[in-house]
Amino acid sequence: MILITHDKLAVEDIVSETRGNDKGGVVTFLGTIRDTTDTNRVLYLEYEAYGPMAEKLLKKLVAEVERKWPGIRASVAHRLGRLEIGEISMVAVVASPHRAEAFKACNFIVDQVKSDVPIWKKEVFETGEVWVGLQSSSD
Amino acid sequence: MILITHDKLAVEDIVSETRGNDKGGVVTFLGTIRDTTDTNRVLYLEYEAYGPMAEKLLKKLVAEVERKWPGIRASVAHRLGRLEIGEISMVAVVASPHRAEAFKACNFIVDQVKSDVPIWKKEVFETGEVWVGLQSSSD
Amino acid sequence: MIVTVKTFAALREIIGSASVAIDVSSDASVRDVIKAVSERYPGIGIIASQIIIAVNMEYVSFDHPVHESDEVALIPPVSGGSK
Amino acid sequence: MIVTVKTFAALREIIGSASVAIDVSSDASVRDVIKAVSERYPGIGIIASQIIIAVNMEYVSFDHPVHESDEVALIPPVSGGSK
Repeated sequence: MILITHDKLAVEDIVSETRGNDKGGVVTFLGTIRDTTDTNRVLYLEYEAYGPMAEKLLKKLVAEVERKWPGIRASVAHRLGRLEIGEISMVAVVASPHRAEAFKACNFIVDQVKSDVPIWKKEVFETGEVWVGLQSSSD
Repeated sequence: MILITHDKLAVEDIVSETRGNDKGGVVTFLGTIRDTTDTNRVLYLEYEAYGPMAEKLLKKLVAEVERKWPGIRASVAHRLGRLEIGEISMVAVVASPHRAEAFKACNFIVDQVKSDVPIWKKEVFETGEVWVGLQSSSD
Repeated sequence: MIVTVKTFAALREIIGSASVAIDVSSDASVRDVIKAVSERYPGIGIIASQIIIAVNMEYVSFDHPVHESDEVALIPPVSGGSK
Repeated sequence: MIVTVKTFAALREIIGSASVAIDVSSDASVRDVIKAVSERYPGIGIIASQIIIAVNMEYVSFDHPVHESDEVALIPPVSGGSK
């Protein structure tokens, strides 16, 4: 399953939907909001997406993973809007008959989401804010 | 934290205890009971441990992981007794400032638990039962 | 022709709108769209060089043609997921 | 001397008890304990060659000495965790 939502991510439900009695290993990744970036104290984060395209790419990614590692079932969910420190921004779940592949496939999903999917993150600090990934003239 | 128990494993609680606002990535592994081994239909499993030594080795393992990957926090829990199909036999959680290390450390824990810790699993089939890991004269 | 272009994140904030109508020639490519947006909104400055474009929800090269009915989106560097 | 030996899993089932008292010489090693258990419980058969021993909750080599007060455990191949 894939999900892009402004609501809190229901981790247990996503894991339950992905698991199965033929899969002995389940690897779950949670991305959570850290209280600092480098040494800057974070107040909160804002996530924004090009919704329909992000959904399309996540579906494609899950299909690719399930084809690359046969027997696997995968899910990805990403939250949008304002997220507070400690909240969960993304969930990736891979259920697999074999655990080594579950780790690889879940890591692959997380890498791809970060590099490919049109979702943006703004970090808001006490002293200002920054859209992550954008290079400024001072970089 | 480490835990060896006959009770159901409370995954959410173990994850919550391991997370922290300074850790941006949390990788969780669930080992679950499969309905088949090779092509044999499994009825249920029995787990048994040398409890005090298993606890000692799990504590040592968590300490080793936290030393090997600084900044990481890790937890391992293993259930004992009779487990039905689909139930969770083990939980390993790694929370880390950096996600690549979280996957590596969690995979490492799962490998070590399987190879080192005095816990045993008996698979019960319709046609008989077997202690996993033991080589029979027919192997 | 008039092409409606979606904007996101830093780009949306600077431009002040989630979509803008841009006038380009009927044989315009993706490169021409980025150029026209940069000229109209000089404030996007250095961001312009970091944009890629999706046409009908596919990433395309700068030479890709653009048509009036296309869904065109300006994609600044993405940063979803987790570090 | 009498050494009390813990047994687990397949070994416990065949021996029919979670611990057995074994009589070995006072300079016995881990190897001697396994030998004595194998002689008293021939039913453990091929499992004997797969056993390792923990003394006071540490895995030790077959040459490791055993004392009367030690906590000695016969460890058949472990299989916890997940495949």
